[in-house]
Amino acid sequence: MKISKKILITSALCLHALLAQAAIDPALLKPLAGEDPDARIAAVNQIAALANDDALKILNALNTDALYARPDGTVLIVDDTKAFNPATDQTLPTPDDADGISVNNRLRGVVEGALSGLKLFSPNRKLRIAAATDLMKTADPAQIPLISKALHKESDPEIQDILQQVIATANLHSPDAATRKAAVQTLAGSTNANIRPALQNLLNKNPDGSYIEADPAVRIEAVRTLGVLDRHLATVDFIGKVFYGISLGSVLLLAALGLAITFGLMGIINMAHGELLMIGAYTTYMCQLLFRQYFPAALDGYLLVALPAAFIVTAAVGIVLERLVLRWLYGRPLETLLCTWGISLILMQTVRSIFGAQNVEVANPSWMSGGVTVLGSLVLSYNRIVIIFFALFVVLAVWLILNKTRLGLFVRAVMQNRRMAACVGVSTGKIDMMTFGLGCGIAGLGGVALSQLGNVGPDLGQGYIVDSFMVVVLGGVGQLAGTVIAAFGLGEVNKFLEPMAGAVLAKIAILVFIIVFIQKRPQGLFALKGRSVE
Amino acid sequence: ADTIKIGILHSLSGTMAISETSLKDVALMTIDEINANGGVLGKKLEPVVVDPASNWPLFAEKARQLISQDKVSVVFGCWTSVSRKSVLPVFKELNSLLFYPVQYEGEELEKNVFYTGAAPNQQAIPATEYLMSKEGGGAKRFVLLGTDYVYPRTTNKILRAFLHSKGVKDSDIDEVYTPFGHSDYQTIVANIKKFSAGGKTAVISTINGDSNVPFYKELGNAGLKATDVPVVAFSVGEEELRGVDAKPLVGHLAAWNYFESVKNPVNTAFIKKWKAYALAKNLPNAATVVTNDPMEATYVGIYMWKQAVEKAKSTDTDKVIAAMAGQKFKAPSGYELEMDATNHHLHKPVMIGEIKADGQFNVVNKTKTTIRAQPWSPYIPGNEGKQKL
Amino acid sequence: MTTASMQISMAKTPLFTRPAWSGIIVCCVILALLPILNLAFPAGHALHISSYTVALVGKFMCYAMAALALDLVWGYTGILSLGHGVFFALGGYAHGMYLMRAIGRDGVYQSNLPDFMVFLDWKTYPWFWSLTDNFWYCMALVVLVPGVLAFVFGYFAFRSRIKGVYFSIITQAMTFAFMLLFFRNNTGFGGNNGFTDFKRILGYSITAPSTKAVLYLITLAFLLGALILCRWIVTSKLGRVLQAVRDSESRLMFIGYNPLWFKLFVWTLSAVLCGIAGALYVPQVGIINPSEMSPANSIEMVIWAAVGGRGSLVGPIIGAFSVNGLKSWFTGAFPDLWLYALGLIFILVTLFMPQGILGLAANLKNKLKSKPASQPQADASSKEAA
Amino acid sequence: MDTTHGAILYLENITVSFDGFKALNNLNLDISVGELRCIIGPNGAGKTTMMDVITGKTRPTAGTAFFGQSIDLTKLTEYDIAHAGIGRKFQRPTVFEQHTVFENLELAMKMGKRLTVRTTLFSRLSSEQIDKIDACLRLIRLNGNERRLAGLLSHGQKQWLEIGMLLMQEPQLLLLDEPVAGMSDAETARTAELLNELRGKHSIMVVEHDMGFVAEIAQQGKVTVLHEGSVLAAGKMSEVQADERVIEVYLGR
Amino acid sequence: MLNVDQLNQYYGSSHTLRGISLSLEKGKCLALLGRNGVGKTTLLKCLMGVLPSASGKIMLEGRDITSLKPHQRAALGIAYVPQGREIFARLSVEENLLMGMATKSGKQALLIKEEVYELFPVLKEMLQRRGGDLSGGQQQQLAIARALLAEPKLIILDEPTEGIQPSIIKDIGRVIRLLRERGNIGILLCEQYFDFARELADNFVVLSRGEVVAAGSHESMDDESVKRHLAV
Ligand SMILES: Nc1ncnc2c1ncn2[C@@H]1O[C@H](COP(=O)(O)OP(=O)(O)OP(=O)(O)O)[C@@H](O)[C@H]1O
Ligand SMILES: Nc1ncnc2c1ncn2[C@@H]1O[C@H](COP(=O)(O)OP(=O)(O)OP(=O)(O)O)[C@@H](O)[C@H]1O
Ligand SMILES: [Mg+2]
Ligand SMILES: [Mg+2]
Repeated sequence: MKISKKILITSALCLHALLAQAAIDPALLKPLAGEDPDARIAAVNQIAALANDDALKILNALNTDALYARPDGTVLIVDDTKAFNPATDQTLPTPDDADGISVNNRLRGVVEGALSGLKLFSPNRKLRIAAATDLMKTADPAQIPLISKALHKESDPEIQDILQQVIATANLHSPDAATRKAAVQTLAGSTNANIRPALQNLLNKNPDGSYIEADPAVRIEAVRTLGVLDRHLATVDFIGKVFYGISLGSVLLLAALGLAITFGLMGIINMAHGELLMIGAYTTYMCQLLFRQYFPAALDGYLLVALPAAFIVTAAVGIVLERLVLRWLYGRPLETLLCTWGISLILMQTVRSIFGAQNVEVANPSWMSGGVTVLGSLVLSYNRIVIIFFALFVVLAVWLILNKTRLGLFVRAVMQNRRMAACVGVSTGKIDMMTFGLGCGIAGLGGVALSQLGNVGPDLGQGYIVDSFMVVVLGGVGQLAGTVIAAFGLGEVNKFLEPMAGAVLAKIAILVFIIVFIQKRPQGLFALKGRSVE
Repeated sequence: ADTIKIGILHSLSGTMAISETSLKDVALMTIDEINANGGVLGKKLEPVVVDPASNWPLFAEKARQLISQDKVSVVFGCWTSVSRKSVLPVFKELNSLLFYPVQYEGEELEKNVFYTGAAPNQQAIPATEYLMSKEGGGAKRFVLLGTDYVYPRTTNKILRAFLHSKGVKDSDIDEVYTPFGHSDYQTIVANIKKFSAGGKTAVISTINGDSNVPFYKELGNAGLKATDVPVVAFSVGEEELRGVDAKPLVGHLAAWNYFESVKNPVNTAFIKKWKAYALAKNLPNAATVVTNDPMEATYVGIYMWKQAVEKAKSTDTDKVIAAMAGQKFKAPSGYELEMDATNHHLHKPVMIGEIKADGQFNVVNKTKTTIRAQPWSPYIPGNEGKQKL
Repeated sequence: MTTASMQISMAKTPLFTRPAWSGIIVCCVILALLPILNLAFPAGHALHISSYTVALVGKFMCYAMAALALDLVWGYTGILSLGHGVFFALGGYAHGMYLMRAIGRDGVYQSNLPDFMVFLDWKTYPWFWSLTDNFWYCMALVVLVPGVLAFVFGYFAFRSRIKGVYFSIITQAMTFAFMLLFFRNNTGFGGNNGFTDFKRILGYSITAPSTKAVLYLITLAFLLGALILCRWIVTSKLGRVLQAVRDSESRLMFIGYNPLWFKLFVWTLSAVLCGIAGALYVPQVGIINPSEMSPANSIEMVIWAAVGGRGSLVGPIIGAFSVNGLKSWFTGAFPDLWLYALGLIFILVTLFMPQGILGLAANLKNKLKSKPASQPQADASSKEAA
Repeated sequence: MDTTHGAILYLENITVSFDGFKALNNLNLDISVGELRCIIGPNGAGKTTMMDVITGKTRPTAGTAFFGQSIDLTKLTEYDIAHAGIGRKFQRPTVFEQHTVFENLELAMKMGKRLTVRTTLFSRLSSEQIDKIDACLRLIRLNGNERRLAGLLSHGQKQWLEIGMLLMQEPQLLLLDEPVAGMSDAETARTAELLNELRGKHSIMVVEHDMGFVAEIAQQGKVTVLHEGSVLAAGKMSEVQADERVIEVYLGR
Repeated sequence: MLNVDQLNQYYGSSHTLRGISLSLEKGKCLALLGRNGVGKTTLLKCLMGVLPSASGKIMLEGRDITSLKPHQRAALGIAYVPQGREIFARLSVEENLLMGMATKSGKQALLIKEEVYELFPVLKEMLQRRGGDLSGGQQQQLAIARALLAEPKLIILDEPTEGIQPSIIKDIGRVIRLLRERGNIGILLCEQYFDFARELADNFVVLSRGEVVAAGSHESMDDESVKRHLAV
């Protein structure tokens, strides 16, 4: 790590003097292809010190596995079929004997460090922020001159702030007590959890009983700053839990919503519900494959196509099942359990025969990868945020369909009294088909969401079926609002219990909670009261 | 009979199918290959495939069926420890042979079983040593993250003892467990992040099966990169990575005794055969099949058994067991593996790989020679001197 | 005469007719002969029954008993339990504790403690293992543990008037919670590996053919006993009260019955029977572990009962035998395709045999008896009644 | 049971409100031992709700309900109330549809003991009891149908069966909610006869809309008119029928 | 408009309707009489298509509807007030009424006619209450209102007065008379309340054990022979 920092300084200092194209000495490159780790690191540092375009290219290539070497030690930057030789500045077709240079974490760390040092002066604001944040991790007094320099040039207040904190963190180790004290004070405004250990360290004692921080004034300041920081962190922690709970809740909700229709409304104990989720997820996979194959440029948009596709595919599967099998079983709810269990076995095995027993790969589109850091240390990942909003959107749509349309009225009427609905002129067969199709289609949408969080395999549904039933029942069968509240409630309870009890006991506690809760409300959260229930 | 029957006892349905199906296919491929080269003792091998459906009592039933109804000479199968524990009494009672191809927690040694996967000292400990080394990032703090069942618990117990012996304090070790099928890692990842503020941290993951994908996805989205907090896993291999978008995982590690990316002629041939077989048999996703450690272990196991049968000139269980001792085989890992003369485990090399964006591994460290298995971990008290049958 | 003819066709048929009884007796005799044939004739003899078959049938009988227990609560009282696996497993664990103790020092660590405790560093048995080296104490546990759990759980649930799917789901939550609990190594029951590698029972080697035969015959006796017990209950007035609970619990209250105790009685009894089935299962199968408590296992039990025909006592037994028999056969014969076959059978059974296998048999018999009277309306009217 | 004050049922200031809607509003009513009381009143007046309160199905929001001097009905469960001696026929016939007619009657039959698991498990019908059921079957004219499932009966037959069950229960107080709805005139007359026979032996409360029937069974007894949850009028049938308010809200012109 | 010819129906092996024939003209009211359990409800269900008929023919305005499904018959203009009300218990009263117009389309299907509220004022007060919470008589009113809203050509009423207070029975009687007078609707009324039926019916049919044992016009309804069939 030491070397890398020195390089950082030198490289940064040289950066504004980016020299004109100068081919890199092959002797400098050769160790990169070698076996000796220390030599490679040294080479990276030397290359970084060049601080020119080629150096940047090479480091970037190294970081993205695009740097190749030939058996004779020639190093090439390979882009598909073309290879750029930094030693000669020539671009040639990739030779057959070129082999990728492997990078391990240590080397990658060095490369990234070098790159972020270079980036601190980049014109791109995002890159600068990232580089400054990166520096926070390694804040070291040796870096202070460099950072001060960057700070001097920096006009963006946000980045200035970060850099100031980096300096302050580094100054905690300053030999001058006043500087240390000032540093501690500066950090009082920080929201970064990472500085906590360093502050805490000031209060620790040496083995001989003396304080590590000799100056009591600094210690008092440290206690105060720690207090501020801890309060902030506690808030962040709380908000984090709330967010995680909502996020888990929205997953549960999406998993359960289709079931709330097929089971809650139609009374079909749909054990194949999980498999419908799975089909939705596999449809997403197929869409992604198609995009990869035919529209690689628009790959990020595959999800938008996957949503309608999954809805249509699962709804179609549902309609087929309903017409072929389930329509004979209305009024015999318990038989539907047996039947859909059989269907679930068949669907699973079908997927296994077509796609194999292994999971398939569904990648988050780039706009759903990563996350946004809020309040200093809380990362909210994009995919979770998207899914929360998606869940709310789907709920709203379902609610509108069921409560504000004539179709919804017919659906509810048929589910309550099939024979009478037919007598007033509702084609019950059609309504059954559409309702089941809708429920299944919504399960398919749930599957799309799940594919963004977990694995996509033939067993996907099995992991969600029990939870889905719990959510629907806890909310009160046939009560959409209940399902929503139950899902978010379970999510929150889970996420607040987990840090206390660990994931396993939290899960057990949740189950016990459900059992106890149902004692209090034997018809679920949103029980109907009165005569109409009988 | 003019054929020798071989039982294949891997789940083709249920939760374990995801891992075990390809082992069945590799076994069939190997048998085909042996048959094409004249079989064993002049007889063709005849595979008998059954599906124990990830159901442990069914494993015992199927084992009994294979041995007593189908009269197989040997069985290749099982993945989870509990499935092995479930069939053990049957193999003992009927005195038959099982080859078990998967890494496991050790603490077992049975006359009727040959273990061709890794014992903890052939996987977990070298991996931890690597993480602590300069090359591996010099980790000082460790999160031991696992699914709550026997293998992770035992492995972590061994690891904790090992870490203690290396001077790591309990306050620098965090042991976290999740239930089976856990899929929400938000809290855990947030906690890892918090924990890692206290010094260079590495995660040693014994998360089982399907839970890996959500864990890695969460990790990637939370912005924890391998250069910050490397994760080393003992049950993530090439096959598992087929189902993950590997780009966010680049740099995380796995420890095995074999990687597909190992370069040597035996491996090249092995991979080629496997790809050709997958295409010929029209396996699902045949175009993208990969090889992995348990597949290699299955392959090695079948060949070693063949050699032993030829040496013993019989398929009689006791004779084959005797002949197995010291069998050697040039394995796709590039090493000559040897069946230990006394403890029924293979001497294996240990390799550490970093995940690459294409789902393959970049082997960053491997032992010079093969290592003898210690099924009874010296880190568990009371195990001293318990290395033989 | 209209009314008279109605009376015959629509009256309830008695639970077991005379031929049914003779069928049951014949089945029992045949089942009892299996292990005897296994011991009496050497392998290869025409009359030899393989020990594999005997072991298989022994296992099925345990399943059948569980299905029977489930039928008592589901078929007759309308309480659908999706958590009977937990009672089965607890019975099994209770017996398993004894079997583990009976291993003595023959485990791999040659310790007094079971192997899993040794490598978890436990020095002594936790309190709930005390006295488990006594066979009879464990047998009492087999009955008491599932019984008490069911009683307590049922008492609160029935007192709160939890019904229908709400009840089903909390039983599912219960079994799921137990599964997670037993998965933990620290719970003290061997984690996910559970108990295995038993050596002896009451001093007899557990792998000896004669021990197995005896276990088998005991299982058969218990199954028959349970069947007779259940029949006695459902044909008594209590049985009719239970059915009334199923059909209209509230109406029953208005004529002075407190459904709580009736439900609690069958529920607990059913759990106990299930526990006994589990206890008989463990020594025959050689392993008990928490996967028995997985929700899917409990659902499978329900499926045996449904396939055989619920509310008929023998139906679930037939169902357990046929579903498991098919599963055993399919998994060996068509390892890649068996799920299709099994799934299809479940679908066909529901579509074409609403009353399960037993119902189909009864229907066929009726058809043969009264050919001219068979009308297309039969179907419609039955729907109407439902 | 303590009926020293002559009344078997007291309802005092009973109010039942459903989300603000008062189905019963300060209702006061009492019935003496052996009395046959007819209750009439418009649809939705709260007649059925009142029976729900008496039988424990609905808990009143306010007010007290006593059976005899000492039994507080608002504290008891449905089965305790039934056991204490109140039997009820519902407005919509409710019988055990999956049981035969005979079994329906058997289940309802008064056993003298509390109906527990043990007593039912070991109970065997004595020949007297069978005779009793037989007699009842003839009374409700379902003899010949005793082995049919109750669910297969027609609407009117179910009404009769439910009356039969009530009789088997031998309660001290019978609550009959529209016993002759769906019965033909001739059958209505028979039911009236039956009730007249029971008069005096049991206390009876009858709710009906069939004025002819009410007139026949009320004879000189008291008729109570409920309206909007409380008593609108009470008195002899002839008085009530002449009451302007009753004509206005109930009988019509 | 409605012609039933030799209709037979079985429950399992019991012959419930035995060769029933009857006919009803437009603008007329036909009363269906009979003791409990003779098959009146069964016949009406067959007409509505809820139960299949084994043999025989049902014609509506010259069209054979024997094999049509209930919702197709409803679309052809049959409305049904079943015995036991069959309210959609968890729909609000308003939604129940809207269901009555399920065969209509567009705006028409959303507008509940004031007429209905005039006839049954309680319904208006209780529009937002759940159907199942209503009292028995209120439910019966709701069921009748629901059928009227369909503006049918043929209305089938199964004991419509059951559980209804006398003043409203009178109102119902008035409505039926009104409908009859309009002349464009056929009314099939199954009724135990003899006086009520006699007042309204143009013709009558008496069933006994699934057979038509007497039939005739309004005048002959009081005949001894008819009364005998109705007596116990
Ligand atoms: N659960 C409930 N929620 C809301 N309103 C209710 C509920 N139960 C009853 N009601 C209302 O209370 C009033 C009284 O109903 P009740 O059934 O007691 O009337 P009733 O006198 O029996 O009438 P009917 O003669 O029509 O049977 C009715 O207006 C009914 O709509
Ligand atoms: N689902 C059914 N299955 C078998 N028999 C039935 C069924 N429903 C009714 N029955 C029988 O058919 C006969 C006719 O019944 P239906 O309901 O048509 O009588 P109803 O004339 O309407 O009598 P009520 O005046 O009592 O309503 C009755 O004897 C009845 O027991
Ligand atoms: Mg009423
Ligand atoms: Mg009728």
